[in-house]
Amino acid sequence: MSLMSEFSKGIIKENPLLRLMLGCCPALAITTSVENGLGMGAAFTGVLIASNMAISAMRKIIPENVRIPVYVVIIASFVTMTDQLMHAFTPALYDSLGIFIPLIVVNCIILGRAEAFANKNPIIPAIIDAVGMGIGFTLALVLVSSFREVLGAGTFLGIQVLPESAPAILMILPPGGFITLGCLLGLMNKLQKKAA
Amino acid sequence: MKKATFRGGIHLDGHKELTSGLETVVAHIPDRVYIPLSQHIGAPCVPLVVVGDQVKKGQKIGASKGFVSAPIHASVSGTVVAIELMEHPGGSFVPCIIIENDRKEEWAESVIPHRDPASLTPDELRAIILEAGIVGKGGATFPSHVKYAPVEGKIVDTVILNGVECEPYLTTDHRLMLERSDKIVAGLGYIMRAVGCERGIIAVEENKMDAVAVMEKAAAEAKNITIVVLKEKYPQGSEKQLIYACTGREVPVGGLPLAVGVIVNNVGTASALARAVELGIPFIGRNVTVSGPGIRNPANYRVRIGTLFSELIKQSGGYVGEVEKIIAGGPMMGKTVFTDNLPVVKGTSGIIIFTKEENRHSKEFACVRCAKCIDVCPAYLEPTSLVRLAKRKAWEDAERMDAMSCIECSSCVYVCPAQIPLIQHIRRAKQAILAAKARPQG
Amino acid sequence: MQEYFIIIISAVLINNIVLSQFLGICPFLGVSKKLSASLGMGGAVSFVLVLAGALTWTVQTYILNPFKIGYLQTIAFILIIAALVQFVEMAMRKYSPPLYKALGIYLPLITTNCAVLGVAIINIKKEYTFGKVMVHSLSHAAGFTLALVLMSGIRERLEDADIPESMRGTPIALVVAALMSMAFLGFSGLI
Amino acid sequence: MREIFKLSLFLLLVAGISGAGLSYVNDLTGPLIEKQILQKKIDSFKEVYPQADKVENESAAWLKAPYDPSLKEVNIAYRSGAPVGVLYAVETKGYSGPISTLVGFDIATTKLTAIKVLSQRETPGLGAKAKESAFQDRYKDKNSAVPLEVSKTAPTRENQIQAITASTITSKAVTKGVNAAREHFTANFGKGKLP
Amino acid sequence: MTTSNDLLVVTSSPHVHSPDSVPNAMRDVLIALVPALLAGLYFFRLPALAVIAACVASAYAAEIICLRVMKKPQTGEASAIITGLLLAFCIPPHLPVWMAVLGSVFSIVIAKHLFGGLGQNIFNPALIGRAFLLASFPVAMTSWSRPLDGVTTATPLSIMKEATGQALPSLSELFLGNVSGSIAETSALAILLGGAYLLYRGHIDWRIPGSFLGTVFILMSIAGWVKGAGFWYPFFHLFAGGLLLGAFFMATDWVTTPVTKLGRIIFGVGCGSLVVLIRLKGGYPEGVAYSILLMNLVTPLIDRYTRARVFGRVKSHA
Amino acid sequence: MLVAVVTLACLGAIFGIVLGFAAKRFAVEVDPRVEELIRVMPGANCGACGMPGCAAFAEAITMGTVKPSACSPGGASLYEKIAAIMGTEVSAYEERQVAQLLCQGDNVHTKMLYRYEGLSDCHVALANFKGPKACKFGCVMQGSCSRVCQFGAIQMGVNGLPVVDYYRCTACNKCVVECPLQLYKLVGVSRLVHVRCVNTEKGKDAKANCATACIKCKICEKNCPEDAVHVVATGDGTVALIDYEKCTNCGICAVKCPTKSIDKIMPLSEEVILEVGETPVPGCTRCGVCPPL
Ligand SMILES: Cc1cc2nc3c(=O)[nH]c(=O)nc-3n(C[C@H](O)[C@H](O)[C@H](O)COP(=O)(O)O)c2cc1C
Ligand SMILES: Cc1cc2nc3c(=O)[nH]c(=O)nc-3n(C[C@H](O)[C@H](O)[C@H](O)COP(=O)(O)O)c2cc1C
Ligand SMILES: Cc1cc2nc3c(=O)[nH]c(=O)nc-3n(C[C@H](O)[C@H](O)[C@H](O)COP(=O)(O)O)c2cc1C
Ligand SMILES: Cc1cc2nc3c(=O)[nH]c(=O)nc-3n(C[C@H](O)[C@H](O)[C@H](O)CO)c2cc1C
Ligand code: SF4
Ligand code: SF4
Ligand code: SF4
Ligand code: SF4
Ligand code: FES
Repeated sequence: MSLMSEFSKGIIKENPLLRLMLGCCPALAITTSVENGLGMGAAFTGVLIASNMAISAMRKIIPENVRIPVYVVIIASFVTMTDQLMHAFTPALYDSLGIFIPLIVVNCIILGRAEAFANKNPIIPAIIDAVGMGIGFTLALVLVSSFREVLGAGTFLGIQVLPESAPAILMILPPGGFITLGCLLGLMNKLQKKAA
Repeated sequence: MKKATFRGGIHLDGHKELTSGLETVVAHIPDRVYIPLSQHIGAPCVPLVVVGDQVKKGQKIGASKGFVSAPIHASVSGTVVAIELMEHPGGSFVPCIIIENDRKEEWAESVIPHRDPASLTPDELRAIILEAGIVGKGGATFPSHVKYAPVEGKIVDTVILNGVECEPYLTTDHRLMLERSDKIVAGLGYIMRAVGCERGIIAVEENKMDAVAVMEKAAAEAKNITIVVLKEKYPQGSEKQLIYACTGREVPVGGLPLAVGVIVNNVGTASALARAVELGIPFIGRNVTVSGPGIRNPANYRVRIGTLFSELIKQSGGYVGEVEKIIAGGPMMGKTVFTDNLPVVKGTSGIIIFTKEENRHSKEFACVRCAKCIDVCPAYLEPTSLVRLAKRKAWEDAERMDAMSCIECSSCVYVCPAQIPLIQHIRRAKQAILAAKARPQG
Repeated sequence: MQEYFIIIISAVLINNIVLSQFLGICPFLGVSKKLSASLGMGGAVSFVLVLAGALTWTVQTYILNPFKIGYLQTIAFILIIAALVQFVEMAMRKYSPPLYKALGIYLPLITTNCAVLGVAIINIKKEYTFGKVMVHSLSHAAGFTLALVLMSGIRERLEDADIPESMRGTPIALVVAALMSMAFLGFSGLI
Repeated sequence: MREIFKLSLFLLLVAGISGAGLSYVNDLTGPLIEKQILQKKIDSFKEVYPQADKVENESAAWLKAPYDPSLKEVNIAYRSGAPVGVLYAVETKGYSGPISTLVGFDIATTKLTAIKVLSQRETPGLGAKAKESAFQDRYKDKNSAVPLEVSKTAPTRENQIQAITASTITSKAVTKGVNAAREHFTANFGKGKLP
Repeated sequence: MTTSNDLLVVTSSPHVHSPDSVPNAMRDVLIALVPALLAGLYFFRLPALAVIAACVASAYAAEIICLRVMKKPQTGEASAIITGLLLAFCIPPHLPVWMAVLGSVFSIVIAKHLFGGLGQNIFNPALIGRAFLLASFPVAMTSWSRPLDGVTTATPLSIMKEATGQALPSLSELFLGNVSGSIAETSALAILLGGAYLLYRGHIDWRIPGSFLGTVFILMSIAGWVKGAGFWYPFFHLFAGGLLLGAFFMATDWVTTPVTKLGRIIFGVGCGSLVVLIRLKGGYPEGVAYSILLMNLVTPLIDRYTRARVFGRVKSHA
Repeated sequence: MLVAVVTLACLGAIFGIVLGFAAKRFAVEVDPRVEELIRVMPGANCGACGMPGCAAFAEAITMGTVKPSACSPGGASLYEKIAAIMGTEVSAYEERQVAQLLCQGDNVHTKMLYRYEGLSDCHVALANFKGPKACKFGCVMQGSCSRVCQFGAIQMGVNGLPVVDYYRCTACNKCVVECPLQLYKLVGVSRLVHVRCVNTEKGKDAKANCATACIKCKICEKNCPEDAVHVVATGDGTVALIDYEKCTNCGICAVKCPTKSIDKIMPLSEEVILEVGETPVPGCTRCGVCPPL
C-alpha cells in the first residue's frame, strides 16, 4: 500500500468515528462547539502520532505477552503529557474538554492502531497512518460539532450565523449529540450504498 | 342471575334469523352419493367394496384397523360405480366411494334395533358406537367411541352436551334441540352410561331460549341432567372454554377435557348416538344449514352423507349475486372450497355462500399494538407477539409462548383493526413446531 | 443521609452516565441488542466499577496525594483498571465458573470502557469520601445498567420494525438514545 | 516463574521510563499551571472587589459551626493592611449542577460590591447566562441587610433581582448563595462589627 | 355456477371481520378530540388556530413525504393528523408558527418514520415533538397567556410551584378551562367528553387513564394532607395542566403503551407517580409529557414481564 | 521524579505479575489460525456449513471435522484462503453451485383452481387443496423461498414464479430446505440444461393441468446424443431427469421437448463462475459482534 493510501484511508474509508464507530464518547460529549471539536481532534491526533511512533519504534523489543499493557502505559503517558500541556497552555479549552482528555487513554482507536498497525510497520508509515486517522477523527468531530453548534447555538466558531431566537438549544444538549451522530451515520450508510 | 361464560371472546352478528325459525326439511336424495373414505380425525378407511358391488343403506363400506378411526356406511342403496379422488370440504383430496342410487332405500341386514338399550354395558355401548361410525358433529369429527374409552387413573364426572352453536349463520344444533330434544337427552344418557358418570349438562347460549325451554321439558325426568344457560359469546362452543364456563375448570395446556374429568359432545352427536343405540342406524346423514347472503332461500336440511353441495344449493334456489366464497362450516372456522362439486361429509355443519360484498376488507397495516387480539383471545395468548415470532421463524420461541395452545378460533383476526391474518401466521408456526417435533432428535 | 440520596438520584437519573455524561457509549451501543447480554454487561460493569472506584480512591488518597504526584492519575488508574479486570477475570474463572460464563465475555470489553475510568476520575474530582465513592460508583453502575436494559428492551422490539435500511443498527440505536435522553430531561431539577 | 519475572521486569522498565518522562513534563508545566490557577483567582477577586491590594483566605476563622453549608470560603480583602471587604465563595445547586459564585461586600458601606459566577453547568443560552455581566450586574450595590428576592418581571422593589428569562431556577440558585453570604456578612461584619 | 366465469376465492378463516379498522379508529380519535379543539379555539382564538393549522398541515405533509421518500404505500389514515393535533394541543397558543412546524416535523420524521412508521415507534410522537420544542425553545415554550385576552401570565401549576403570590384559579375555572396553559389542555370538561367517547367506542382501555389519574389523585391527596392544603388540592392537580389530556389521549396511544392488562396498570401507576414526582420535586411545574415518555421507554420491558398466564397453565400443571 | 518513577514502576511490576500469573495459570490454548480463518470467512453466519456460525466453522476447520467446501457462500476463493492459512494444498477444484428452480408452471401456463387470498406463505397455501394450481407438484407461488434467501438472490417474477439470480446465489441451501415442494436443486453453475418439472402424473393428466409439464413422451431420451436424460421412476410415477455427469450442455433435448419443460439457459460470464458471490449480508460489516453476543 502506498503511503498516500495509508494516509487517506483513515479519512473516508476507515474513518474511525463514522465507519468504525470507535471513540463515540468524546464525539458525543465535546462536540457542542467546533472549537472543542478541533481541540479534541488535535489532542487526539497528537497522542496517536506519538504513541504510534513510540510503539513502532519499540515493536521489535516488546515481548508478545505484555504488549497490550505496554501499549497502555505508553499511551497513558502521552495522554498525561498532553493533558498537562493543555492545562498549561490552553486553559479555556482544557476546561471545556474536561475529563475527556484523560479518557483519550481508553479510546479504542489508539489501542486499535497500535495493535493493528504500529506494531507491524516501521515508523514512517506508522506516523502517516496516525496522521490520517487523526485527521479523519478530527474531521468527523468537526462535522458533528458544526451541525450542533450552528443548529444549537446559532454560531460557527463563535460567529453568529443564525438569528438570536432561532437556534434549537436541544442540539447542544445530550439528545442533540445522539441525534446528530445517528443521522450522520445513517446518511453515511446511504451514501455508501449509493456508491456501491 | 349472572350467566356464566369464559374470559375473552367476541360478540358476533349471528345472522341466525335467516334459518333459525325454519323447520328442518329433508333434502332431495341424490342420484349419486360420493362418500369420502376419510371423514374423521385419525386413520382413513380402506374400502370394503369394489366397483360394481351392490350396497344397501347403512351397509359398512369402509373401515380401518386404527384405534382412532370410524367406519363409513352407504347412505343410499345402490351400486358402487367408482372409487376415485375427489375434493373434500376439509381442504384436501380424498378417495370417494361413488354409489349410484337405486332408490330402493333398502336397509342393510346389520341395521337392527337393540331390544333393551337400557341394559347395555359400557363396553357394548362403545362397540355399538364404533360400529355405527359415530364421530363428533361439533366440527372436530373425533371418533366418539375413542372419547369414551376408559383411561387409567382418569375419572369422568361430567358429560357436557354442546348446544352452544356460536358460529354465525349456523342453526342446525338449534333446530335439532327444538325438534329432537328427546333423542338428545337419551343420547346424553347413553354417553353417561358409557363413561360411567353421574352428571350431565346441556349447555345452551341465551340467544336460544326457545331451545332451552324445550330441552328443559325433555330433561325434566332425568334428575342428573341440567340445562345450563350461558352468555352469548364466541367461541363458547370450543370445548375448553365451554368446560370453563360450565364448571370453572381449566383444561391444562396440551391436555384433554378428560384431564379435568369432563367429556364434551355436540348435541347432534348425542342424537345420532341415540339413534344408533336404539335403532342400530349408523351415521349416514346429518343436518346442514345452507345460508348466507349469496343463496336465494336459506334453509336447514336433513342430508344424506355424500350429497353434493350443488344439490343443496339447487334446492335452495341457487346463488344470488356475485358469489366469491363457498364456506364449508361457519364463517369463523369454516374452510372455503373452490367448487360446489363436493360432498357433504360427517363434519359438514353448514354451507355458507358469500358474495363479493362480504369479501371486501380494509387494507392491511402493520400491527398498531392495540392489544385487541390479546384482549379477546380465549386462550389468553398474545397473538400479535406470536405473529412477530412466526414472521421471524422463531419457532422455538413461539412454542415457548404457547403457540400450540391456540384453538384457531379466529377471534383475534376478527377484531384486529390492522387486518392482520394473525391466525395464518400462528398456524404456520404450529405446523413448523409439529414438523420439528416429528423430526427425530439429533 | 440526604447527601447519599442526592448522589444516587443524580447519578442514576439526572446525570445518567450514558445518557447525559456520554461515558461508556461503546458497550451501550454494542451490547444492547439482547436483554440477556445487557444484564450480563451491566453486572460486569457494576462489579468492576465498584472495585475500581475503591482501588483508585485508595491509591489516590494514600499514594498519589501524599507524594504530590497527582499528575500520574491517568496512567495509574488505567493500570489499576486493566490489572483489576484481568484479575477479576482470572479469579472468577477459577472460583465461580457459572458467574464467569455469564459475565466473562464482557470483561475484556470493560478495560477500554470510558465509564470505569471516567467514574474513577469523577470520584476524585468531587473529593468524595470513601463511603461516597462507593455509593457514587454503585449508582453510576446502576444508571449504566438501567440505560442498557431499557435500550435492549427497545431494540428487541425494533428488531422486526420496518426501519429504513440505512438507519438500521447503530444509527437507530443512537436516535433511540437521543429520545431516551430527551425523556430523561424530565428528571432535571429533581432533588 | 522466570517468564513472569521477565515480563514484569519489562513492564517495570517501561513504566519507570514513562514515569520519568511524565515527571519531567510535570516539572515543566506544573509551575505554569499553578500560576495560572492563582492568577485566575486573583482576577476574580479583583472583579468582585477591585480596591483590595491583598486577599486572605480566612475561612478557618470565620466558618464556625453551625454555618450555612452553601458557604465555602470567607476571604478578607485588605487595603494597606486594613480589612475593607469580605469575599465569599458560595456554592448552590442550580438547574443541572452546582453553581459556585463569588460574592463581595464592602465593610464600610455594608453594601454588596459585586458577584461573579465562577463555575456552572447550566444550559447554554439559558442558565449559562448567569455568567454574563448583564445578570451579575443586577446584584451590584444591593443592601446587605435585606434578603434578596427573585422576580420574573421587572423589579419593583429595591431588593428584587430580575430572573434570567426562563431560567428562574438558576437565578434562584445564585440568589440563594448570595443570601447565604449576606446573612453571614450581616451577622459578622454588619455595622460596627469590625474584624 | 353463477360466478361470472371468475374463480372462487379460497382463504383462511375467518370470513367475517369486525367493522373495526385502523382508519376508522383514527377517525374516532379525531372525533373525540373535537370538543377539546373547540374549547381551545374558543379560549385562545386566532393564534391557536394558526398553531393548530400549522401543526396539522405540516404533520400530514411530513407523513406523506416520508412515505414517498421511503417508497412505502400511502396509508390514508389519520394518525399523522392526530399527532399534529395533539402536539398543537400541548404547546402554548402564542408559539411562533415556525417553531410549531418544526416540532411537528420532528415528531413525524424522527419519532415515527425513522422507526418504521405507524405502529412501530417506541415513543409517543406528539410528546417527542413537545419535548423537542421545550428543550429547544424553552423561552417561547414557557410563555403563557391568559385565555380570551391573551395577556401574558403564569399557568396555574407554575403559580402553585413557584408560590409567586398570584391567586390560584378556582376549581370551576379549571374545569371549564378559563385558565392559561397549552391550547387544549385547559378545559377538563372538553377532554373528559372526548375521553368518554373513546372509552365508549372501545378504543382505549380504562386501565390506563384510571390508574394514571387514580395514582395522581391518591398521591396528591397525601401530599395535600401533609401540606395541610385541604381537599381541593388533589382536584386542583387533576384538572390543572395537561394531566387529563395526557391520561386520555396520550398515555392511551396503542402503539407506545403496553399491550397487557397488568402492564397497562403498571404503566398508568408509573405515569402517575412520575407526574407527582416532577410536579412536586422536579424542575418543571408540569411533568405529564415527560412521565409518559419515560414510561414509553419502559414499555417493552413491561410487556415482556407482564405476560398473561396462558389458559390452562394452571399452577399445579405448570 | 524519583517517587513518580518508583510508583509507576511498582504499578507496572504488579501488573506484570498479575498478567504473568494469568497467562500461566489460566492459559487457554487458542489456535491462532482460528482467528485468521474467521477474518476470511464471508461473515454471513448463514449456517450453510451446518455450524452455528462462521466462527464455529473456522474452529471446526482447524479441528479437521469439516471440509472447507462446506461453506458455500465463500466459494472457491475462500478455499484458497483457507488453504493458505491451514498450509494445505487447494484440493480438487469444486465448482460453485447455484439453485435451480424445478418448475415453470407460471400463472400463464398452468390451470388455476381458485384465487388464493390467504397469507403469502407457501406452507400455509398448501393447506388449502394443496395450493391454487391444478398441478399439485408445482410451485404455489407464495414466495417463501424468496423471503428466506438472505442474499436477495430470489425475486418473484411477473408471472408469479420465483426467479433465481445466479450471480447472487451462494448455494446456501436455504431455499432448498424452505420450499415445501422441494422445487430447488443445487447444481454447478456450468450446467445449462435443466428439466423444470417434477410432475410424476401420467402425461395426459399432467398436460391437462399445465402446458409446460413433462408429459413423459420420452422424446428427450430418444434424441439425447449422450444418453444423459431419461424418464425415470420417482414417487408414484415417472418424470424426466438429467444426468449432469453425462450432459454436455448441447441442449438438443430442450429443443425437442414438446412442452418445453426442458430448458437451456444462457451461460454465466466466465469470471462469475469462478469469482464467488462475495458480498455478505447487506449491511454486514463483519464486525464479528453478532454471532457470540
Ligand atoms: C373455536 C371453536 C368453536 C367451536 N364451536 C362449537 C360449537 O359451536 N358447537 C359445537 O358443538 N362444537 C364446537 N366446537 C367443537 C368443540 O370444541 C368440541 O370439539 C365438540 O363440542 C365436541 O363434541 P363432538 O365430539 O360431539 O363434536 C368448537 C371448537 C372450536 C375450537
Ligand atoms: C335411517 C336414517 C335415514 C335418514 N334419512 C335421512 C334423510 O333422508 N334425509 C336427511 O336429511 N337426513 C336423514 N337422516 C339423518 C337424520 O335424520 C339426521 O341426522 C338427524 O335428523 C339430524 O340429527 P343428527 O345430527 O342427530 O343425525 C337419516 C337418518 C337415519 C338414521
Ligand atoms: C433543555 C432545558 C434546559 C433548561 N435549562 C435551564 C437552566 O439552565 N436554568 C434554569 O433555571 N432553567 C432551565 N430550564 C428550565 C425551564 O426553562 C423552566 O421552565 C424554568 O426554569 C422555569 O420557568 P420560568 O423561568 O419561566 O419560571 C431548562 C429547561 C429545558 C427544557
Ligand atoms: C387512542 C389513540 C391515541 C393516540 N394518541 C396519540 C398520541 O398521543 N400522540 C400521537 O402522536 N399519536 C397518537 N395516536 C395516533 C397514532 O397511534 C400514533 O401517531 C402512533 O404512535 C404512530 O405510530 C393515537 C391513536 C389512538 C388510536
Ligand atoms: S390466538 Fe388462537 S386462540 Fe387466540 S384468538 Fe387467535 S385464533 Fe383464537
Ligand atoms: S389486534 Fe391487530 S393491530 Fe391490534 S395488537 Fe393485535 S395484531 Fe396488532
Ligand atoms: S418455489 Fe417453493 S417456496 Fe418458492 S414460491 Fe414456489 S412453492 Fe413457494
Ligand atoms: S437461498 Fe441460498 S441457495 Fe437459495 S437462491 Fe438464495 S443463496 Fe441460492
Ligand atoms: S469511547 Fe466511550 S466506551 Fe468507547
